[in-house]
Amino acid sequence: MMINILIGFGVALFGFVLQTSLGGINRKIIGRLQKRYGPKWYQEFLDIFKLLSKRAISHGWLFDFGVIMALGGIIATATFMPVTNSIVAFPNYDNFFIFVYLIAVGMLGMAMSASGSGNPYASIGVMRALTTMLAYEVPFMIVILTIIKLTGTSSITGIAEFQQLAGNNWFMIALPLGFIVSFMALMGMLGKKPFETYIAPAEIASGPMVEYGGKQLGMLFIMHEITVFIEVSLFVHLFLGGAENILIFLLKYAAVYTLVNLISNVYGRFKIDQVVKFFYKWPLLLAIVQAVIAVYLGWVI
Amino acid sequence: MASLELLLIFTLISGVIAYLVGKVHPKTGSILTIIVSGIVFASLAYFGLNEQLLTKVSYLPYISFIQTPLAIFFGVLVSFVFFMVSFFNPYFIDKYTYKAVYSLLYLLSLAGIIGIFFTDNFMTLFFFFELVVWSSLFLIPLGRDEEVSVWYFGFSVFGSFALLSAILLMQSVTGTFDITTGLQAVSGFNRLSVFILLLIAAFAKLGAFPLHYWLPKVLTDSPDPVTSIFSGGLEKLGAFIAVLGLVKLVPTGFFIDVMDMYLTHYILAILGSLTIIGGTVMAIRQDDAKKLLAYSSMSNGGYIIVALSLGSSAGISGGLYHIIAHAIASTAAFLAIGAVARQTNTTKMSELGGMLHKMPITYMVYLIAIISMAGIPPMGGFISKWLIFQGVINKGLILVAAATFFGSIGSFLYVFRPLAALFLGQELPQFKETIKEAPIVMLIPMVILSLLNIVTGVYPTNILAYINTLLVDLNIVQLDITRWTIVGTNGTLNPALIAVMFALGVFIAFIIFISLKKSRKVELMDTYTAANFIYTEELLHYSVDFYAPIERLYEPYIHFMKKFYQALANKVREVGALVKYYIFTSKPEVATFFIMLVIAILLWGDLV
Amino acid sequence: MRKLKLFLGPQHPGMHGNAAIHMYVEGDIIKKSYLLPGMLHRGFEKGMERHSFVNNISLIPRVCVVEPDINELAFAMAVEKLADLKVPERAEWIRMIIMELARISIHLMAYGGLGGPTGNYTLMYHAHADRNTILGFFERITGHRVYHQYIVPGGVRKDLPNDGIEADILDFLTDLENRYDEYRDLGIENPTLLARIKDTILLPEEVVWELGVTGIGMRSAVNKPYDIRKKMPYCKYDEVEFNVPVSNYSDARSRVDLKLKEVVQSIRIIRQCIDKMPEGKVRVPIAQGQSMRWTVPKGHVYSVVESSRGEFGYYMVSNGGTHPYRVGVRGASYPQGLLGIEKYMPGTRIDDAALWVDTMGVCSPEIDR
Amino acid sequence: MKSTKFSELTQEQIDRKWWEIGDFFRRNSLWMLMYCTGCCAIELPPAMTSAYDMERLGMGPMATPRQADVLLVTGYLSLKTLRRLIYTYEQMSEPKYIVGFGSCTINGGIYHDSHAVINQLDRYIPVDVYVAGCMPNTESVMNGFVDLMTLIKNKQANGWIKYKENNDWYKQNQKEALGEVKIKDEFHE
Amino acid sequence: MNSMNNVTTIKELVTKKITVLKEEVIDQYQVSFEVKKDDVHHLLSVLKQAGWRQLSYLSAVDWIEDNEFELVYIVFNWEKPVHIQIRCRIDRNAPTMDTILPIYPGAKYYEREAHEFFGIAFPGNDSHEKQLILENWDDIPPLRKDFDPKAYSDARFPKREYSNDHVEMNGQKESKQAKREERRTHILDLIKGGKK
Repeated sequence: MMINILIGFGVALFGFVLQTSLGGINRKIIGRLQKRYGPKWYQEFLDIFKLLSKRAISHGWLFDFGVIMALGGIIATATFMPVTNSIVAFPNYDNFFIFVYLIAVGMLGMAMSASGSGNPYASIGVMRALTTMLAYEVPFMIVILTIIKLTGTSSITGIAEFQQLAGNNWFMIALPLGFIVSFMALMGMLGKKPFETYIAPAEIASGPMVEYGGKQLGMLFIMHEITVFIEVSLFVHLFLGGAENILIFLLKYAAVYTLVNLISNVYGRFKIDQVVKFFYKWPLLLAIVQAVIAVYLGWVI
Repeated sequence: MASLELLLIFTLISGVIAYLVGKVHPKTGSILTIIVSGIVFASLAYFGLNEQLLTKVSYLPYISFIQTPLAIFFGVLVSFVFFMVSFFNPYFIDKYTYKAVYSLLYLLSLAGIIGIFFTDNFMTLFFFFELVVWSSLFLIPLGRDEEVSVWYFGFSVFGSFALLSAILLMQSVTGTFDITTGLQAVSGFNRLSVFILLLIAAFAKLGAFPLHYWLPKVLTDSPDPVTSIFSGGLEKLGAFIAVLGLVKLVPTGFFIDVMDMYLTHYILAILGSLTIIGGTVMAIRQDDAKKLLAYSSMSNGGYIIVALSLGSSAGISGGLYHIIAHAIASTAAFLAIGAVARQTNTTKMSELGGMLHKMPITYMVYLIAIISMAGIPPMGGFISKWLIFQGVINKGLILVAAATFFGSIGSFLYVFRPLAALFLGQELPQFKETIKEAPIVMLIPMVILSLLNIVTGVYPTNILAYINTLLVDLNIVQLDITRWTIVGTNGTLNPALIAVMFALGVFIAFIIFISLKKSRKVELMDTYTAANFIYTEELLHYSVDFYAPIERLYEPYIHFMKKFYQALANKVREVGALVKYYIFTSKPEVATFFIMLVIAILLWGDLV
Repeated sequence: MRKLKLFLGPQHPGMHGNAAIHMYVEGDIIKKSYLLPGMLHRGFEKGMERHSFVNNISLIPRVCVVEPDINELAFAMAVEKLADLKVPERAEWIRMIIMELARISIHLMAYGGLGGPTGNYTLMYHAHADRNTILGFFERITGHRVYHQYIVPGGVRKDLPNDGIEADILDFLTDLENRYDEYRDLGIENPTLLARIKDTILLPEEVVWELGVTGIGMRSAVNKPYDIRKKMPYCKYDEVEFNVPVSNYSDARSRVDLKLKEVVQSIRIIRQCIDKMPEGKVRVPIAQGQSMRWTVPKGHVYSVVESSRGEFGYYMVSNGGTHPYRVGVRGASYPQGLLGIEKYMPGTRIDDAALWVDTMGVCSPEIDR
Repeated sequence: MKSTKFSELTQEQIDRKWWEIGDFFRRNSLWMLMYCTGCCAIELPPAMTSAYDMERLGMGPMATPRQADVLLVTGYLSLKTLRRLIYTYEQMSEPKYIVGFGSCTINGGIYHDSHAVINQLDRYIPVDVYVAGCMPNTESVMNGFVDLMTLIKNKQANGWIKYKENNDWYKQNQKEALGEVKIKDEFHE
Repeated sequence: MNSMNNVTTIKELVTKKITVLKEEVIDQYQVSFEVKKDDVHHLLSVLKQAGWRQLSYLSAVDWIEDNEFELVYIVFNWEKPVHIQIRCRIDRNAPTMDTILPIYPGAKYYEREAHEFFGIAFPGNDSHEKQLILENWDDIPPLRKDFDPKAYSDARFPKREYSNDHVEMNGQKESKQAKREERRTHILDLIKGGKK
């Protein structure tokens, strides 16, 4: 058990390092897209450690407690994440619902701490984040329902292995509509444009982050990197057939994340009610159609 | 007190004593309610869980008891809620006009509850059902508004009549009032009728769509402890009847192969889904914290209906577990709001703010309660929601699943709102000086409930094991559990492991936090305002129309149910005005009495 | 009902320029708002009274930071009218080139600035890259990137450099024209941006007249070519061919659209200017060697030019001395910036507040002065 | 024998080592506060965007003072701005640096005789680097940032320490120019 | 010439209804009328009805030697593009002028600014006395001619002190400070009208 826990924290650390370096590389790629040179690839590390080295301010015990809870919750979630078929801390316990709901603890911690700062922009940002969550989660969960119903398991490695056993017939191909929906949902989850409403610097001055600086912000950055790791690798395992070894995982992970970034960078951001409208229009419909086709009619390519 | 009969008589008599004492000294009377409900809970829990309750009846006529796991399950749970809430009674008794009556009614309801759950006869059940309706009916107007009790009365009578018709129909077909044999014997089209009638009664009591209209009104306007009772306790009567109708009654109707369930059950699941969506959507737009939680109770009632109508072991055990988890969490949440209301005399979120700084323990209680209500690990709500999702996904119910997912995320939205608007944010000047933490006696139940929230989330297998014995009683396949894990149809859950990992994660985060440079403490008003100066806390507290953008999307569509019921009420009022002119006075209590008298006379023939 | 007070600026990423908008908000709808100007107040009008006519040349570009050349031209035209100076023809054409280059640059900046409130930063980077090229041309012509001090009473400071600048400018303009569609795709044709800017922040025709909004705001609402360059042509605008783009429905999108269309017209004008520009002197000398003691006859005059935001005017009074007696600046965004925000911003959502300021063209330095 | 290596270092020395490591990160990741106080802000977009791309140096704009490291005072400061600037500066988390742009921050520049513009910024808040010019070229702006990085490396960018140590002096100067720094009137309730 | 016609029509229109103290045609796009204080509102409403719907500018000039303020209203018509300056003199000691808000709602902030910078009161405009651009101002309104911003600035905002260096000119030392003083007095001369 001790070994498993250590592996779990190893995964969390690995996720942090991977996502932070990839984030830096992506900033460079985006820089090129915007006719710039771009920062160093390890810039994200510098930023985070810089923040940790600063002397921050605090608005009371809840302000700090929320941040600790946020980071703790996310680290705990990451420990359940499988990297490949064999590198998984708690085999059989990597239940899909754990990721959806345990991530929420971290989010709740952050939301609580942000609102606890007493800044209205933070509260508005939290409101928008929750509303966005309400928007993308329902279509996404319906697609997941389809997958779980098809595979008969909600274990992430189980689903990945199912795809590999089916001759690498990924759900990306088997459930094309569901894949499109989930990709949009992934963009919503990662808070990428056009669903970036809750950061929106020009409207609410970076939303929940408005009062953070120094170590709290640094910890939230770490939390954010790990969250992105969880969400993107969830996507890799669910739709891209998981990974037999770590190289394939890295490749798929980088591809998905870079694609999300490239797409998001030529878009502006929606208003918050447009996000809700957007997700409850076509993606929800597509997800239901996909579910009906796959579950009731059994038409899976 | 191992004998149910003695327990019942004891509760009734002490109710009268509490009334008499309360006439002299109201506070003592209310303290008596704590003691009595404590004794009732202790007896039921101790003897019930060891299956040592005595069901022999020697003093009361026409009444017989039976000891089933289902009865013990509900009895222990509801009496526990009564016990917890009774701690609040001494602090709120001063706010009522009829102080002594309150204690009497409180204990009468408790007695009724015991009767309902432990009887084996449908007529007795109906009698106690009416006892609870009456006593709770008079509890409501102790708060503010008499109109809501009329609404409650209307829906309750509707439910009661449905229940009565179901009973009489069943009796006419099978010739017995016995619950178990009666429900199994009824067949054919009558079975469907009984099913529908029972479910109407259950829906009316549970406040499920489309019979939900009274619930938010009652829960908002009744006194704070009564609200907790309703949400955690009395509403569960509906769940009990739903179990009778959905699980005990043999299902009937068209069987849908692809979903592996009966059409009737599927329709119920859809109605439950509508309840979930309606409750969620309405809860999001409330300004009153109590009303918000009231709609959340409605939404959770929908979960219970969905879960019970699934019929699979995961579904039913999830539903039963949800009854526990929701009872604990919502009682805790209501008590926390009640504690705030006692200090500030309001539950409007737009008038409050920053209570965290003066009431940290109440805040933690509320936080834990809402984590459970939102179904986030490591709290009890997660286990039940996980089980329900297992059931729903296994059956492949897409629309129902969409509704449950929506409700699950939506609950995150609405429970966060009181947290942000009421406890967090700027500390308003009018509360800076006067507000203190709630008294220790009020904190006791809240803390106990919070601990239970955590226990149900970390170590649920004990309770699930009990639910398994219950499932045996109901002829359903048991849930596969081990000491630490729950094995669902498509996955394994280890709640303790999640909790441990969460604790470790928080520990690591804490180590990171304290090893870094210490932060500088600043005032709450020293905050980013785009470099402008501001001195009024109120202007910096975001609490009005919290979810304005999403509210705007559905605002035009929400009033159709309200319009329907208002139109109905107007029609009834027109007829009623005619009757009232001759017979009744303006008091709803009197009207109730008359109607009950009529019902009693009608029933007399059937009873003998 | 309790309200929430939110602020847009001065220190806010959504606010360009140093001014604060105080907003009282219910839910997310602004119920009451006003601009708190004055953070860029330098006492310009007082300062100009304290400098001689020639000294003022270095002061005036700084009135409006983003678009300094209109100040120079308006000031120079006012002085020329008072002193009855005749500007050499080549200087007029050079002035037009400068003005139109400046117009392209500010429109590009505003168009890229649309990327700020809506979050499309790629658009912003691309637009600024092109603006930077124009600033490079300015540096080659005038020696300064931003504050050129190039258009002086009596002409322009010096002739265009003899290093093929005209060809370079033409090359750049062709390049810009080729990328025009790309710009539109990235910006106002982008579906996500369209969702933000279409049918929001309306400016009906009555409001235009009530406030006195000019420029693109007016033209987008009244559907008539109300442009100073057409109506009362200065420089040689009556000798070049160009259209004034108009529309009859003024939402955020149509205003931005007009900006892009004006860029095309400006490109047209510059081409004609370079084509038609004669050789010759570029400046009439004023009070040779004694420019510090140069006096201007008594009088009062109001000179206007068409800026990117509308009618930009200088009211100048001279009492016959070396210093202007009184200089008043009519900022083009004065009406919509102050009264517009107070009266017509309420009802907007907080999401759109920054867009409101952006697309209405509120420029705080010319309000404060 | 084993522990000598550590026992030689006092707590103070260890702190200083940590501080040096922190300085490495701080100078490579300067987040600036976008507060366009005056006209020099117009040369910031070129510095930030494609032509010069500040992000190469690890610099980037930030939304709020809490998150930022460098306060850019871009140009002249009217009294109204100075109040807000001081308020903003005090909200930033330490260590914090100030770069003053243009001649106006140095000696009032072209507005030295204006009734609304202060003349000398470092009487009110400490300035680490000045970038002279009216307006300074983009190259000199970039150069100013590189200078700031060098100063941080050499531990000379300690304006914020000065501000803490000589707080009374600064406060007095602020009071002389502004009256009360924080104002409360009908616009600021 | 078409645009010159505009000017003549305006002149006819105005002189028919109002007694004009002084009229001036600056060029084909601009006319100036000086009228009495009481006639301003009448003239403005006439012009507005005639199509001059846009108030371009409103401000004041301080003629301190005459002890008078001159208010300037500039209105504009896009169809007949002529700027019309309407000027009137008011007493400097107790300057008031009724607001033109009912005619031109856009004048609200111009009047507020004129009050702030000149001290002219505009009864009828509710907010004219609120501060707009200045904050905590404690001196006479700054755009009046008798206000010296330099003195104000010197008293409030200390200059940076440079070392009192010297320049070598033709072998003799000359103080920069003295030169600066000399230059300043020279400039002050120029402000007062200059050497003609």
